[in-house]
Amino acid sequence: MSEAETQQGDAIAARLDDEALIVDVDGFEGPLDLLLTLSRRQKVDLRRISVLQLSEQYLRFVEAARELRIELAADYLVMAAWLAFLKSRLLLPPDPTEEGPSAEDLAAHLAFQLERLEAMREAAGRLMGRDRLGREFFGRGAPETHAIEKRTQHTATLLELVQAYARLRTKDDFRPYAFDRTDIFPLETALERLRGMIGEAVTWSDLASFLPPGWRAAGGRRRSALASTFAASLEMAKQGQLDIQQGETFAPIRVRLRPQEAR
Amino acid sequence: MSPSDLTDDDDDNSPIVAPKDPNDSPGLFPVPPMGEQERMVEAVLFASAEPVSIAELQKRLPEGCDVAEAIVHLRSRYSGRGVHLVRVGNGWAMRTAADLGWLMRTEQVEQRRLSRAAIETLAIIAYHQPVTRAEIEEIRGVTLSRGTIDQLMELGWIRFGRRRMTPGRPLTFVVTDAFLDHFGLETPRDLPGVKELREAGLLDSRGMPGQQNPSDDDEEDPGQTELFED
Amino acid sequence: MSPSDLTDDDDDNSPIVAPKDPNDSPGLFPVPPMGEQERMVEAVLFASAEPVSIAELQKRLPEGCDVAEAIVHLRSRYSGRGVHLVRVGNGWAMRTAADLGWLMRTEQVEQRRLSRAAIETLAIIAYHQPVTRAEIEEIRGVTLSRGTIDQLMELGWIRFGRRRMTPGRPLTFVVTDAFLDHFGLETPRDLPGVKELREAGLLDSRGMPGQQNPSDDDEEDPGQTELFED
Repeated sequence: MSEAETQQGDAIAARLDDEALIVDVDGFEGPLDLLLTLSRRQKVDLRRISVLQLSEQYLRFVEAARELRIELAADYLVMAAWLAFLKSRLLLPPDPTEEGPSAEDLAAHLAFQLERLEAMREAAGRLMGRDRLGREFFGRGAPETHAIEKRTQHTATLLELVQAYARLRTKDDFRPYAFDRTDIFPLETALERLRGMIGEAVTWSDLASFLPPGWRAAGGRRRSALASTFAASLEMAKQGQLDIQQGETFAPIRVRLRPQEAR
Repeated sequence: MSPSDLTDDDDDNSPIVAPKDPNDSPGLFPVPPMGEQERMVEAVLFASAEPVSIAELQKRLPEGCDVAEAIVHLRSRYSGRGVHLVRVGNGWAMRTAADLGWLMRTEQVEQRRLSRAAIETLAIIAYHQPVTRAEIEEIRGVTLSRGTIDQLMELGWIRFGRRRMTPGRPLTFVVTDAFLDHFGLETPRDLPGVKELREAGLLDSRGMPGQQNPSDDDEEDPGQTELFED
Repeated sequence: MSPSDLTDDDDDNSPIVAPKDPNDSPGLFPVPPMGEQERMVEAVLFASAEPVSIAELQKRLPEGCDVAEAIVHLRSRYSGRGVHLVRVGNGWAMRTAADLGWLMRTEQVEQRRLSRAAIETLAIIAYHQPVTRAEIEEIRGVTLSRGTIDQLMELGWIRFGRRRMTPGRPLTFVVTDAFLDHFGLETPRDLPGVKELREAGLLDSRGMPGQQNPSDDDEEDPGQTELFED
C-alpha cells in the first residue's frame, strides 16, 4: 500500500469515526461528555491525557459537524472556542507578562473535569447496580395497621407548601398594574371638601386653610392636598362659584365665595 | 394446621424431601440445606402482602425443598418473639404478637391533606414570618377563618410570635421547629424561592420579568433574622 | 449511627436504662426487661413498611426503655436470617436479605427507568452533597434540565438542603433517607467508593483556575461541613 493510499485509508477511517460520532450527537450530554468520549480514544489514563491532542480532536469534530451542516448547540461552540484558545496557548511559548493561570493549569483543570465526570459516571453505575429496595430486597408486604383508634393527621409536603406559596406569588404578579396610592389627596375629595367649606369664606381666605387636618404639615401629604385643593378651586372658579386672588408671584393664593350679585 | 399436621404432610410427600440419592432429585441443582429453606420461607412470608399457601411456597422455592418442615422450624424460631408465624386461612403469614397489639395503635392515623386555605396560610407564615393576621389576609385576599389558624396551631406547625410594635400591637405568627422537622428543613431560610422553584421545574408558570426571590426580601428586613434564632 | 454510637448512647442514657430500683423509674410502671423491649422493637419494626427512627421507637415504647440497646440485640439475632434489621439514615427497618431477591419475583415493583441525566445527577447529589445546581452543572458540563430535579424529587430521593452561605445564597440539594433505603445504604458514607473518590480529590469542588472558586467560602462555614458526618 502506498503512503498516499494509507493516508487516504486513515482519512476514511477517521471520517467514519467522526460520522459515527456525529450520528450520535444527540446522544451526548454536552461538550464535556463529548470530550470524555473522545479522550477514551487516546486509551490512556485520564490523568495522562494529551489535552492538546484532545482539543484538536474536538475541533475536528466540530468542523466535521459544520461541514455536514449539523447544527451544534451553543455549548459546543463555546467549548470549541475555549479549546482553540487553549490549544494556541499550549503551542506558544509562555508569555511571562501574561497574567492569570498558565495554559498548563487550564489543561490540568480540563483533565480534572474529565476525570471527575468519569468518576461520577462510574459511581452512578455502581449506585444503580446496587441491591435495591423492591428489586433485590423488600420491605414488609403486609404492614400492620390495626384500625382501632382513628386519628386524623393532616399532612403536607414541602412541595405542596412551596407550590401554594408560588401560586400566591404568581397571582400577585399577574395583578393588573395599579399605582399604590398612599398619601395622595384625590381631586374629587378636595372638590367635595372645598364645596362644603366655601360658604364660610365670604372674605378672602388663604387656600391653605382649606387643607384637611392631617395634611397640613410640610411634606408630600401637604403638597398633594394643596395641589388638589388648588385644582378644585380652579374648577369652582370656572363654574363661577368662587374668586381666586394672588397678590404677587409665590404669594399665598386666596379664595372667597363669589358674591351673589357677581354671578 | 398444627405442627403435627405438618409432619403428616411430610410423610405423604416423603419422596421429595431431601432425597439422599442425587438421581432422585427432580431439579438440576442440589436441594438447599434446611437452614436456607427456612431463610427463603421467612423472606417470602415477610415480603408478601397476602398469606402464602404451602403450595405457593413450594412453587416459589427451588425444587426439592420441604416447605412444611421449614415452616415448622421457622414457627418455633418465632415462638415467644415480637412477631409470630401464624396460619391465616389457607396460608401462612407473619403477624405481630397479640400481646403487643397496643404498640400498633399509634399507627392508626388517617392521613388527610391540608386544605388549600391551610396550606396557603402556612406558606405565607413560613415565608413572611413574623406575620400578622391582617398581613395574611392581605396576601391571600380573603378573610382568614379561625379554623385555619386553629388547625395549624393544633398541628404544632405555627405558634404566636412576638407582638408587632405597631398600633394595636397585633400578634404575629411564626413557624415552629416541628414545622421545620416535618418539611425536612434545617432553617426557614432553606425554603426555596419562587425563582428557584421555577428553575427546578417545580412550577409551571412562565417566568415573570423582575420577579424577586422572596427569600431575598427577607434579608433586607432586620426584623426577620431574630426569629430564625428562636 | 454505627453500633458503637449506639453503645455511646447507652452510656449517656445509663440512668434511665432498666433502673434496678423501681423508685428510679421515671414512669408509673417498671421498665420492661431487655428481652421484652427487644420484642417490642421487633413488633414495631415488623409492622412498619417504612424505617422507624429511634426517637419514634422511644416514643412508642414504655418510658425508660433503651431502644438503642434493644436494636443492637435484635440486629445480631437477625444476622444471617432471611430478613435483616438494617439501618437507614436515622431510622431502622426490617428488609429481606438481598441474596433472596430472586424468590420475590411476584413482589417486584416495576421501576421507572431513569434517564442518564437523572442517574448522573442523583449520583452527583449523593456524592457531593450538599451541592448546588451550579455545581451539578459544572460537573456534568451541561445545563440541568428542569424535569430532572423534578423527577428525583418526586421519587423522594432528593430534597432541598440548607442554603450555601455564598453570594446569592443558592439552595443545595441532598439525598433523603428514602434514597438510602432504596439503595440499601446505612448512611451516605456507605456510598460505593466514596472514600477513594474523596482521597483522589474527585469530590472537591474545584473551579476553573483563575476563577473564584465557589467552594472556597464553604470551608469557612461550619454549617456546611459534610453531611457524611451525620
